[in-house]
Amino acid sequence: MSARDASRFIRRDGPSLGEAETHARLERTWATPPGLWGWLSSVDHKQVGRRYIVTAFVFFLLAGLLALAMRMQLAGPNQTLLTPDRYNQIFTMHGTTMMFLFAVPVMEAFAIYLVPLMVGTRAIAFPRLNAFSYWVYLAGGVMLWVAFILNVGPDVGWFSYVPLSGPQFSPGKRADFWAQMVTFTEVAALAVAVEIIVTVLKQRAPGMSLNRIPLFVWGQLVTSFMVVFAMPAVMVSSSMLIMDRLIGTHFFNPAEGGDALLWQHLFWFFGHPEVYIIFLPATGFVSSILPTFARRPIFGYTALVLALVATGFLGFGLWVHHMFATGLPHLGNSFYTAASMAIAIPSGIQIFCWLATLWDGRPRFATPLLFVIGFIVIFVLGGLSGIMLASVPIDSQVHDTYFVVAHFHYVLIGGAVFPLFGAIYYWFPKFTGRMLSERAGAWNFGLFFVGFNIAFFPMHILGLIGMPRRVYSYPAGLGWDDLNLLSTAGAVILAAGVLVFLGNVWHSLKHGLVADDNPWGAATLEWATASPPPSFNFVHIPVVTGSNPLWEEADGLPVVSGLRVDQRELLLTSVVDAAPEVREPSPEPSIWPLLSALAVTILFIGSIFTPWAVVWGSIPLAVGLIGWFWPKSAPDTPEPVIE
Amino acid sequence: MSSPCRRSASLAVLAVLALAACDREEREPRGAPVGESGPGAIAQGTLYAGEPSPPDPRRQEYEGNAYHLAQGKQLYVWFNCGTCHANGGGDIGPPLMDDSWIYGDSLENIFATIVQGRPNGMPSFRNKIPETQIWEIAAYVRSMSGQTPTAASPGRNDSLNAKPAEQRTPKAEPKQSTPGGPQVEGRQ
Amino acid sequence: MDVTRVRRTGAVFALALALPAAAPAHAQDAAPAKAVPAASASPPDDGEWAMPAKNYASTRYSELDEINTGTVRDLQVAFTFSTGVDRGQEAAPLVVGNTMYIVTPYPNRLFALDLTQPGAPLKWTFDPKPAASAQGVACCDYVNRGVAFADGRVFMNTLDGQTIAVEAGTGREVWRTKLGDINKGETITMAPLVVKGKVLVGNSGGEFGVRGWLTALDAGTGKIVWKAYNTGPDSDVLIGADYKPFYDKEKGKDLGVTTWPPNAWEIGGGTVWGWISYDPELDLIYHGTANPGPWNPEQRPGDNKWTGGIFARNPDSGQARWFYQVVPHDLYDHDAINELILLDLPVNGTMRKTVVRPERNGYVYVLDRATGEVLSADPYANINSSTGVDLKTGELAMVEAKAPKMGKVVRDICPTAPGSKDWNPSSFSPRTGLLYIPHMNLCMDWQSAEANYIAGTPYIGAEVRMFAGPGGHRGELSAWDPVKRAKAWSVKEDFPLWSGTLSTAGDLVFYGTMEGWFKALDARTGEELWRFKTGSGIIGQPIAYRGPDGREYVAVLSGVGGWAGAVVVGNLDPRDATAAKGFVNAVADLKDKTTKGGTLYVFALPSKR
Amino acid sequence: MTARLPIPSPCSAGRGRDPCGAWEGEGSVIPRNLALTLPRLRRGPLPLPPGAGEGVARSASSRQWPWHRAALVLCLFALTACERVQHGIQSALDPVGQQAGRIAGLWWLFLAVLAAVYAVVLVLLLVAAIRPRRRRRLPPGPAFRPEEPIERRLTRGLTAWAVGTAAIVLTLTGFSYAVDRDILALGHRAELTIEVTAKQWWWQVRYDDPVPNRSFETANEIRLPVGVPVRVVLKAQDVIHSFWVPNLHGKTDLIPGRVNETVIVADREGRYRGQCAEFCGFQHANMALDVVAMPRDQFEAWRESQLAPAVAPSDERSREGQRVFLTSACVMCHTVRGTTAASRVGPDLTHVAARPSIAAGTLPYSKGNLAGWIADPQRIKPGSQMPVVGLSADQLQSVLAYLDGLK
Repeated sequence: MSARDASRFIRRDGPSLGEAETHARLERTWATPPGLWGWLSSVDHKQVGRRYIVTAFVFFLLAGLLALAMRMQLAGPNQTLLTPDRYNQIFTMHGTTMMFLFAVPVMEAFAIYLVPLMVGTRAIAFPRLNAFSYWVYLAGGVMLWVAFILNVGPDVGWFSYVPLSGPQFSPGKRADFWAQMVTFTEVAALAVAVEIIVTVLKQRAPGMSLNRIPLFVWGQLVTSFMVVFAMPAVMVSSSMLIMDRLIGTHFFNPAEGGDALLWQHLFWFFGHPEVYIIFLPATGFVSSILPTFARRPIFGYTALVLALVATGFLGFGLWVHHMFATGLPHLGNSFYTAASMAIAIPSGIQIFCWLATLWDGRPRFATPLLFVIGFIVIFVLGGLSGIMLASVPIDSQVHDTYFVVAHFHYVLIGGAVFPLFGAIYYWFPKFTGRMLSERAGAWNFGLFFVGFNIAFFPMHILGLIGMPRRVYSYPAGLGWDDLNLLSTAGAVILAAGVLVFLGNVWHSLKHGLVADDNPWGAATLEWATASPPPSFNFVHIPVVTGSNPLWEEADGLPVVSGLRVDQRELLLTSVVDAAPEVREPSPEPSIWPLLSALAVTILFIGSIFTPWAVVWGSIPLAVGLIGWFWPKSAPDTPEPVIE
Repeated sequence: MSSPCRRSASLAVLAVLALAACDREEREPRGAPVGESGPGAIAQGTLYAGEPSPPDPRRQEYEGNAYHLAQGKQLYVWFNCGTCHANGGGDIGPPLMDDSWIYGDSLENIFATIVQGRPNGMPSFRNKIPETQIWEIAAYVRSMSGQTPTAASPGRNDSLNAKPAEQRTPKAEPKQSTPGGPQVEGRQ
Repeated sequence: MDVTRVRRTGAVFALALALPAAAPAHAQDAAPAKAVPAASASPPDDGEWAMPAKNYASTRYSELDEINTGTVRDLQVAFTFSTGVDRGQEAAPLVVGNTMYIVTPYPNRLFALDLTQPGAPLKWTFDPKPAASAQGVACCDYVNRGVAFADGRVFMNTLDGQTIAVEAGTGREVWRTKLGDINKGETITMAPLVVKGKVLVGNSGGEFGVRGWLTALDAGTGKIVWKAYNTGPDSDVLIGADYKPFYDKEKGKDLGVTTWPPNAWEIGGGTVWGWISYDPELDLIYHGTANPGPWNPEQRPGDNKWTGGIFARNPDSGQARWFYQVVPHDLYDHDAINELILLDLPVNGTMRKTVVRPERNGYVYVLDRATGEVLSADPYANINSSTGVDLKTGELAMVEAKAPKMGKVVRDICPTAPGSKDWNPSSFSPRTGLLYIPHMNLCMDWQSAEANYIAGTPYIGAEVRMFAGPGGHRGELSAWDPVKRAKAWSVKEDFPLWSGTLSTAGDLVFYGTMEGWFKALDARTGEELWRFKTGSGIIGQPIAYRGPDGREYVAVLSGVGGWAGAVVVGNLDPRDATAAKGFVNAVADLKDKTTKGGTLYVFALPSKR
Repeated sequence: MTARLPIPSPCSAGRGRDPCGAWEGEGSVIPRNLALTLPRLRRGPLPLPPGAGEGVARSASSRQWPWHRAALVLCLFALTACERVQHGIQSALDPVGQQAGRIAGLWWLFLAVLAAVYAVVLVLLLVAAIRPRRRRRLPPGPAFRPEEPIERRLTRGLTAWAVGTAAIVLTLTGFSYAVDRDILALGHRAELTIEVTAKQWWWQVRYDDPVPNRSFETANEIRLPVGVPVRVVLKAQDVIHSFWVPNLHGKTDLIPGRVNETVIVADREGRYRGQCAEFCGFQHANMALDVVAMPRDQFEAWRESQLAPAVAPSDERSREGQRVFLTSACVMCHTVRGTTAASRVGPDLTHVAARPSIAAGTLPYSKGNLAGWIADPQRIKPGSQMPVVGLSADQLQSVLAYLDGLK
């Protein structure tokens, strides 16, 4: 890459180094130490992001297996493959894992990996916090699944309504594990959200003003803000739940002045934005993939950004449409109907912009684009059934039936998993340096698309003809039998699609075509570095002059230089214009995030059994945090070495 | 991490956890009777000729099982145990959350008391409550004075909070008081 | 009766006699006339105490005045007697002739003490040997509220539902009649009343879903003469042509059926475990009916006739004359079984024959005892669950916010389930014209729950915890002027008052506290003049009598228990706020203040040697 | 289009001459091991009460909204499914009440509009994907810039699209409000009040009456006079449940500590099925109730019969059965009015034999099913609160005889 002189941005205060020397020195400074110790203490956002992605996919597969188990049970009426107890645990684990351990983390994982690359910085903000968040997330997920295997899996549904999940009706520790898992994952999610927000707002490459931020990054930014406002609600409610269960508080005890509906309000105040927390990053995938494969810049950048922001705000205004059946005042319900309907407008705008991009582009139908098209086909249907759900009268019929199951799978699988698969096909070369097989990709898409629709479309009808959700069994003769069998068949096809995907990944990791820096000819900054990217991301921080930098600066990106190479250093820029402001050191690898995460794990798991764990558990946690933040004396470098 | 010793150690820990969890979390609505239920099987006092027989290990299936304890708590209310013994503080019947036991504190003793009734007012529930449910009630009765594992003992109910829940009741070391007439501590 | 008793007639005594006779005559012109006991129901005092309420008017007033405001300071123990039973001693001792009769709680032993001998040695003991299992169906300690004496026989009830006649001279059993079935939860704890050769007995067990009744047994043979149920069809309730209630809401066919959900009256309570009075002039007995079952009111929509009210019946046939339902559709276990004091008093300038009743719900009711009309109802205690009684309709206005709810704790309801005042009877002194009401100052939290009827087990459906009312004192003795309809004075007590009161012509009021103090107050001012600490808490009924030596004695049983003292007698665990249906929470410290006991204390002035 | 008639189980057809007569008779012994008896148990379609079949069987098309036909075309996915959709005793698309009718109408409207929108999107997508392009062969790269006129056209398109979306959404919202208000207004005319209390896992139903002894309780069945709006007061005793009879109305939750209300009206006779629609634990799946709409006079007759206490047993076997019932575990949980059994843990059994189903809609009522249920409830409804009582075969026969007489 030919570097333009960008010294007008940065004051040079050390000797200039050659390209190779810079590279080597940066590598030495930023590389994660080798060995197990290094692996455990890594703070590289790409490593952490990769771990997040892999872990989330493991959970995805596990939860998918549970889904298959449920479909097998429901394939026919009066089946006894699963006992009600086991079935209740399974559907709870399925929902909980998909929502808390797969969907949100995987979206954040992509943000962790990609956002620093897309905004052109060397590391994510607060990298130790980032490592910590992963360990906490991992601990929470492992805890939940170990509990499940030990027959302590939660059995009260992923939204754990009280009083069913309360102390009286959920004896034992099952619901406690659920509640603490929520706390674990929300701690992780909040940490990531803070990192993303700071990375996006302060670490963008010079010149990447707000109107040049890639839409994926916009999506993640809005998402992160939503996380910051939504997640505390569920953390509070799950903590209230565990207090009710463990120390006998009365938050949800209607007899003593608590309220069972309080739980629902708190939960859905989180739960509905949660859907957008999953969906908005996915729109970011779509907005990244589409221009690349339509081979034209995205249409309606501003409209899309505004739609994202509008969705982010509106997303907080419609939680009550999950509670239309609870007997709340009609006037209030009407407001939430309006809000729920209104959110169709920004979504519609987004759809139009994507269609328009495709319309005016010169599409190349590679697998990522196939998934995006699948996304539009499915998500729009899910969105439209969502409009039905926004209507109080219609919702009163289809709420908590298989219609809703169909709806949210259309929205979540269609709206998030399809783009996610597209994103994997799209960024796999960047992550691994190898391409996924396009042929297998097509099969993957085909099976997935067909299987999905066969599995979930009949559920719309099932719901309308009276099948409630979360039933472990149903009687024959109500007209549900054939559709359920069809649905199960679809699920098997869907699973086959996932198997193809796994095979594709497995094979391509070793034998896939080797990818160059920018195999798709994309326009954003992550393609401006090697595949996979070096530990320091960029040899020189790029300078951005437009929304599609790699297209607009086809001859090579302008860069700035002047950051230290002997220590980890980042360039901070201003919030709006991304004008360089200051050089900021970035932390070294450290084992303390892991230790602190362990301490948190002990505290959280201990508090399932005794409230005293909060007291005694805070001691190791304090030790961990002290170690983490222990100030290091400035290293003896008489003269900083600058690129 | 690959040292076999460590692996087997962690496996052992896991196995112990698993056992404890399985015992605690199993939801077996049928239940299975613990030992013999006839009066002959149960000693009321603590004095034995020869060696006393050890307690039935299957007790744990009830006392350590959260579901059975919770069922016991529900049945305790449904079958009007609570109208005589209140929420453990006692009323017409003696308190159940304290440390004194007139007719024995073992699960089998309590079972026998429920089945047989006692002369000073405790009604007999023979044939009225299925055996497994009596075991559940008996186990719950023991949880009221903290005799069962805390992790399995019930939490508070969604009702008037009369006292700290069983899981927070400190264990009262059982003391045997003499069974007998109304004059003795006035217990039934 | 021993005629030798009537021989000493002092000047004061004569005055007391003159008063009731004089008062009605001047009713029209003397506006602020005093209340006087119904003359026919309160014959001149003979120095004996032949029924727990002293007389048919239930005044519990002794005309003896040897112990008076001047001399009471010297009062001292004359003798004691241990009953050997350490449960709650609620009974009133009886003194007839030279013998004192005392009955214990279960096992209901009856002792006759010879008062002629120094130290009153045991004359005989009668042990009825009631079924031990009956203890399990006695809601609130296995008490007994006393025996009745008539025609040389002592009539007693046993906990397991028997009425027994015992030869007074020998302690020999004459007859026994089994009236209640403990397997349905029926017990008998009340003191029988003998009227016109009939022993009136009612059952207990309103907390067990029994069907309440009052029955009349032939005093000679023990045969049932009539039996009136308090729920069910009119034929069972003995409602016939004579029935003429004052209020329209008490009129209608088979209200004992139609004001209940189907078949609920069969287990609807309405027992008669409290006091009965008798007016020989009108020839009517008056008795209350206890709470409907279960406590949870939502399980029994409707007025739940004939529970929670007052019946006037003909003693010969049992036929009802009138009924007034004090608490229709009772919300709070407010049994209407308290004492019924027959007084003649001026109401709006006219003398009326009334029955006065300090009710559980906190009002002193004054009813016309001929018609059942409510003449007044005024609060004597702290009340927030109702706002008053409409004298036109007789309706009690309830406060909706304090109505119990299923699955919801309704907080701070005053008065509590045992009421502002429970069974423990007041006394009336014609000298002061005041009613001495021992009562409580408690409030409660209540949560209704579904009650399951299982025969032989309690049928309640409520979780209750009680606590001290405003002011923090839990007991109070109020002197109530039924004419002025106001409190004359009152004395606060730390613990709830669960003993009866006795007033005497010495202008004294005697009562006991749950810590064990036996106290004498100045009847006019409430000033405490004397106190004595007995061995256990006092929940009994003090009496006064003239001994064979001619001196005045005051006797009371000491032995804590009853609902209020259950925490001590049952050794209940106060950590559970609902123990003893919530009473334990209000008296959690009682265990630190007293222990069980069962001793008769008899006091007298020092003999002038 | 022929409607599928539910097939009654062999054990339930004609209770008089019980085809499962093996339960009766001298020599028959009910095996403690239920291998023999359980195959007799049929779940699923419940037998219709006399005279109620017609309504269910009749095609619903006469009541459908006009756009229904158009919407049918959209059911490309499975025509058979679409057919079935219109007939069902638990179907939101086969409304028999005004509330459900309004909602179904609204749903068809939404379906029509939204299906059209979906079609437009799909067409646009298709065209966008495959339309011929002038510069198809141009390479991607830095020179590529969107052309201004196209960009302007698209922007205009976007504006139109947004306005269109808003208009559609606004219209639909308006219709939704209108229907909501409409349904609310229907509720003001209720003539009869029923109180439904949900418990794990059955429905306690109380018919209120100003005269207390004309109120009564039943379980897992609601009977209504046709055409009479009925106010249903909804309470829950343990956890949250949801009351849902799709043919009559949408669902309303039953929440501990709260009292909800809904109003239902059945416009034609028939038996409909309702089911708990909020997850409530082990047996959420088997918590159903029967709603039977009957002519007013039949309803009144039924009501009178329900008010009566239980029939006294007439023969020796039944008397023995009553004795067993009152002396065994049955009495701890159930009420049979007129006897000493008055516990409220389980359903009131005073008129159990007159109900269409047992175990909260799990099994159709028949003596055989009842036998299986009493013998081993945990096999039929694992985790339910009904324990295995362990009656001897003889006792079971007697209890069956007794209960079967409780019409």
